Amino acid sequence: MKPDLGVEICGLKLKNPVMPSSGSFGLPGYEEYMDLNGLGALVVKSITLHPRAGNPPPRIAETTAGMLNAVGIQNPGVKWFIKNDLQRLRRFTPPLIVSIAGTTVEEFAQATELLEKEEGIAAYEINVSCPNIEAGGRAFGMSAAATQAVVAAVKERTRRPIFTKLTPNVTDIVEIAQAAVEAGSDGLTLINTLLGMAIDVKLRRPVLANVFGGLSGPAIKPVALRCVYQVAQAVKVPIIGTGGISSATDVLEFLLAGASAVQVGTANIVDPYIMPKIIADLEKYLEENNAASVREYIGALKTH
Amino acid sequence: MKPDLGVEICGLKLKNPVMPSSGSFGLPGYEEYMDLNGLGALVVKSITLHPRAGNPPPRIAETTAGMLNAVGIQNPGVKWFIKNDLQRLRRFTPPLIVSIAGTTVEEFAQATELLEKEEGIAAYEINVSCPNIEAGGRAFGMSAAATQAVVAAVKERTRRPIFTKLTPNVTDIVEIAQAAVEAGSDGLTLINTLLGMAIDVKLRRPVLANVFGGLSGPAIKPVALRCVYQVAQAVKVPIIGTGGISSATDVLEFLLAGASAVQVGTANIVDPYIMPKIIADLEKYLEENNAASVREYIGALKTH
Amino acid sequence: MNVSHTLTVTKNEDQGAGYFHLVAQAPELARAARPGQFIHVHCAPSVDPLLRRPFSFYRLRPEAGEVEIYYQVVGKGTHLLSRIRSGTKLDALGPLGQGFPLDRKAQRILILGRGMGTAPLIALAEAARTQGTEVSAILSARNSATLVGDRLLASWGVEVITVTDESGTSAPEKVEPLVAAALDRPGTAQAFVCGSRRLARLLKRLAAARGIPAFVSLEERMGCGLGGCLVCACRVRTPEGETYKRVCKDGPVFPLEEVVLG
Amino acid sequence: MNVSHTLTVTKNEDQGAGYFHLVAQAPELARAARPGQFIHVHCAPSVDPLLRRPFSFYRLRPEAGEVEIYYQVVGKGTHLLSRIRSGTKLDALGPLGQGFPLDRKAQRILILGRGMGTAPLIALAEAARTQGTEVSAILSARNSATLVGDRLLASWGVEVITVTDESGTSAPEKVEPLVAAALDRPGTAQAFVCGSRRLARLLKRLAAARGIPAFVSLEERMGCGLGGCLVCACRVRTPEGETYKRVCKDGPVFPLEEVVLG
Ligand SMILES: Cc1cc2nc3c(=O)[nH]c(=O)nc-3n(C[C@H](O)[C@H](O)[C@H](O)COP(=O)(O)OP(=O)(O)OC[C@H]3O[C@@H](n4cnc5c(N)ncnc54)[C@H](O)[C@@H]3O)c2cc1C
Ligand SMILES: Cc1cc2nc3c(=O)[nH]c(=O)nc-3n(C[C@H](O)[C@H](O)[C@H](O)COP(=O)(O)OP(=O)(O)OC[C@H]3O[C@@H](n4cnc5c(N)ncnc54)[C@H](O)[C@@H]3O)c2cc1C
Ligand SMILES: Cc1cc2nc3c(=O)[nH]c(=O)nc-3n(C[C@H](O)[C@H](O)[C@H](O)COP(=O)(O)O)c2cc1C
Ligand SMILES: Cc1cc2nc3c(=O)[nH]c(=O)nc-3n(C[C@H](O)[C@H](O)[C@H](O)COP(=O)(O)O)c2cc1C
Ligand code: FES
Ligand code: FES
Repeated sequence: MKPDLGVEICGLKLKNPVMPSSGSFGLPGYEEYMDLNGLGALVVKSITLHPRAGNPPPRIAETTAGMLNAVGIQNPGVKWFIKNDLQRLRRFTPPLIVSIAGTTVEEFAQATELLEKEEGIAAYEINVSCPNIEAGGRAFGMSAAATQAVVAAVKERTRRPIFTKLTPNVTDIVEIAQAAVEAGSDGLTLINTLLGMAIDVKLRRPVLANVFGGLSGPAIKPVALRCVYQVAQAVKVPIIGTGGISSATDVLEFLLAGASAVQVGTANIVDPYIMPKIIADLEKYLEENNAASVREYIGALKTH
Repeated sequence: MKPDLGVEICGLKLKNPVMPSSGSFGLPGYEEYMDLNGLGALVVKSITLHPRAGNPPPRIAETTAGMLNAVGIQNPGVKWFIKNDLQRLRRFTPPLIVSIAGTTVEEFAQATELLEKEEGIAAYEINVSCPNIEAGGRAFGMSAAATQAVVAAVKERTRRPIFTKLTPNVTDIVEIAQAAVEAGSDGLTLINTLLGMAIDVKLRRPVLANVFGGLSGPAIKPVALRCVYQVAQAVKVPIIGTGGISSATDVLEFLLAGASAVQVGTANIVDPYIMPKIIADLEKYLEENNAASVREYIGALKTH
Repeated sequence: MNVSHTLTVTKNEDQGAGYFHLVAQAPELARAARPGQFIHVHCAPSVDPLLRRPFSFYRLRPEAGEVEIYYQVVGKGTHLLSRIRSGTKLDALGPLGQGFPLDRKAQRILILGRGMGTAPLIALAEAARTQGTEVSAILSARNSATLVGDRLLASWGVEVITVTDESGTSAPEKVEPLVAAALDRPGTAQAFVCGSRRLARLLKRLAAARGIPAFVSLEERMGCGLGGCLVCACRVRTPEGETYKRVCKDGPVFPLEEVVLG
Repeated sequence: MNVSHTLTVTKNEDQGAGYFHLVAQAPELARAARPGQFIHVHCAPSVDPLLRRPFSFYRLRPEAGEVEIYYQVVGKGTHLLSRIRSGTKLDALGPLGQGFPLDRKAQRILILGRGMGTAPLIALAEAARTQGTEVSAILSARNSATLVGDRLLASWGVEVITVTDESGTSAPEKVEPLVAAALDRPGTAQAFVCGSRRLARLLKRLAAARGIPAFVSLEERMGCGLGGCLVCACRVRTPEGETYKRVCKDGPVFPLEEVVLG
């Protein structure tokens, strides 16, 4: 018998636990290259209330087994998104998760209000890694209070499940996770990128026009796994794990650590066809290891 | 003319900016394999007041372009160190930097007192990444106040320069750096390892007996560079950069970001002969690029 | 459309001056591709380098089932690529991006390339010649060893003017009259530039003055190559003001008038 | 002493069951090395895998300038190693660690190996035979295909007893009388074990009861291999209590009585 790859998170039924991470996979767009209906869920690039042009190029720097990006949440704004992208994305069968970002609590709130009126959205992901311009530019996700404020503002305005996506650039990710859950976050996504930098020695300049960028890819997997495990020990809500995942065993590592589903980011950028491969490999692995369901792995890490 | 590789940090004259990082290079020990006098400085594995057995094995996990270690500061204690290791290490010409760790402020203080009586130590490095057992086990370096307390306690007991070695596992490394400098740290070393984890899917277990470990190696270089740059913008004291360095261009990247010298860690574990190679390559690079002195690179990053 | 292809390298030859010419079997790709489009190549099956590298088509030979690229060794990726032997399989995505909008009825076009930037213009010139369009070429380079495709163009009956830094002929003020003369040639319907912001600015001005549609192929650091990650931004002027477009998906070829050349 | 060597692989042969036999030219290393010591190999010139992999000497042939290892493909490093062709250069550190303290005057020794753990015992047996010492060997494995070195030993006149899981002969209670008998054989001066904690515990008990010095070669995940990073800890009993020693530098060979077998 084929193993069961299905998982359920906050009422979302996913036919497998693998979905793209926000910003790493063109949605809409990639339906041109492949069948999107095989994915566990669809997650769009973070949307803000107002359109954002993003940062000047270069926006990407390759690092050893990783990359830095400084896209700056370029996006057409929530109204354009609803009118154009959402129409196109509704056609697909996997649950649609809309990532919301903002630079003030009010922006998050208004974006949520607009999205809430629309059909075809299964859940929100709250990207708190944006600079909080009302509090000196530090990301919301770097403060428990700011995270709580954003989550509460979104929660008030929606009946859909919300996943707060945490940044690892903090002293205590458990504290932030607990704050998000207290404020009503139904689930958590972790992790967003690590703050990093690359330098071109010949030019004596940062590679990125923005100087700093977010580190992602295989390099950060150990940090992501640690964050997922720490948070899973401390909260009861479902976790979507992300950070450096590029294979079926990577997926199982995150499930063992306590994630109920995973997102693939940088690996999509390297190979847009990696998710279908991972899903197929996952099925094969479970079959070979006589696991009836992928759910057997969730939180099943033995530490004694 | 040969380029000048010499740098001076807090009065320590280094004939080149390259030294091993604490714990990654056998001192004493490696004199059996090579000439240690070609290095910029010698840094010993962190020493604690009392001997420490360290963690049970496995203590190492390989990760993509990096490794996790959970040695647990195994060391013979400061008295044994003074009686045995220090005798052997004094014979070498590069300045000797003794790394001190502890789990209470008092332990740091007492270890310093004992070391202070001994000849042949050029400076101390204060490793604040150990769990602070008086404050719930969180590392000293994760709190500005705890860092300040440790630094002040050491500073009171020594006339030698001290370098506080910061952990990157914090929300704001600049805040911790400033606290250390205010408390009298003459210089800073950054970064120590990132907290991470690895999982063995077959065994459904963490690879490390300690579950968590410190991530090091090329994978973390972008984070290290970012930390060095951020801190260099904010403090005036010299910085020793470390994290993923394995080539001469890596060294120059850290100098451009604001470091005055660098430490090589994981790269020594991969190749014990890498530091002499890096030093030779550094000289060659400077020569080819018509730089009279390596000091031209320190803090010379152009960001406009 | 599945844009993932396995290329079988049939030739990967050192051309001197750090330039290489790679030919590969990839019948479907060769059929689907158009001049100005590119492939996104995984230079080694490894995490270091992690990302793919973009290369324009230098020649397309659907009848032979082959595609060709011409590349310069500049860093880790191209270094690894240069060491690949015949018979090796290469993982590439393609054809990607928008190619050159060659006018079927153009009597003549002008191509203006510098250094390695000439590579995609060769594929364009070949397509133009095949449809009977005349081609004027002005090729610039540091020195004669780093000129790309000049002999190939000549063999197709293209009038090639070469200018080099070495010979002091490549300064903008010296190239300007050459470009102007080429544009002024009767029948010149389109102009294309690649490989130099300076030349692009020059062509933009001269072509605009004459009302000749002109296009540039841009380069920017890429991630996905498919329009999904938004890292390959280039600044463009739209009716609503300046914004960013994606070099990989909206380009790499853009109307020159649209592009903000920094 | 410079412990960095460039090995030139002269043979790297699949032995079935995922086992490989690698022979390499490395004259200095072959001269300096002793049975029980190991080399620390960079399986690929890359950051993935980043770390070296330790392998015991399987045979040392200083006269031929060659060293040999026998290894099993278990993960990324050994997989890459298995794909290396003759003529390839390998970067290795060695000889590292403390070898087997073979008594020059021993009349007979016992070697007790399981699976791949037999590899270093082969080098030991060869040295023993060369100095005229008799060798009794008890080799254990999952099945006969995964026995290591049994024929080689036999060719040196070693009495080899093989036990396998497959044939139901390898259970501790079945092996115990064999080990006891071998130890009781007149002249048996030392015993050595590798490849199984269970067998090590068994030998520890039986050898201690007879006052025969016994040694084990341990395995632990390694970093530097030179004693510098302290990651390869193994638990030992010292006069001052239990503590950790370094498998790479203080071992891999330890007196059995000293080791805490978990
Ligand atoms: C659409 C397009 C078409 C191209 N066509 C060709 C061609 O036909 N022939 C040719 O020789 N080169 C071409 N290039 C440039 C080529 O992609 C780079 O030279 C190559 O990526 C360098 O990789 P590297 O690893 O050797 O260099 P590194 O400097 O080590 O690369 C580091 C990173 O920077 C990126 N990068 C470096 N230089 C460039 C560049 N000029 N453009 C974009 N990314 C860069 C790399 O892709 C990589 O991500 C093209 C670029 C683009 C965008
Ligand atoms: C002193 C010593 C001598 C050895 N001699 C031999 C030999 O002669 N023949 C042989 O086949 N094997 C030997 N081994 C085991 C061999 O080192 C491992 O099988 C090998 O490192 C596995 O690498 P991998 O990349 O294939 O596996 P992976 O599982 O991918 O390796 C992941 C990490 O775990 C480490 N690791 C995995 N298994 C072991 C192990 N058993 N011991 C130590 N580290 C391990 C690897 O070195 C690496 O750091 C020896 C080990 C030691 C410590
Ligand atoms: C190019 C790029 C753009 C990204 N954009 C977003 C974004 O808009 N919103 C967000 O929450 N995360 C964004 N991320 C972060 C990823 O979703 C993901 O959390 C992170 O890259 C770690 O996963 P990975 O290592 O698999 O890439 C982006 C990452 C990359 C590489
Ligand atoms: C095996 C190992 C042991 C270490 N032990 C110490 C230590 O005792 N004290 C300390 O301050 N840092 C210790 N570190 C951290 C390193 O000194 C260094 O800060 C870190 O590894 C980052 O540098 P790298 O990427 O070059 O390894 C250790 C690192 C490793 C890999
Ligand atoms: S490279 Fe990803 S959008 Fe262009
Ligand atoms: S592996 Fe480094 S001390 Fe043994």
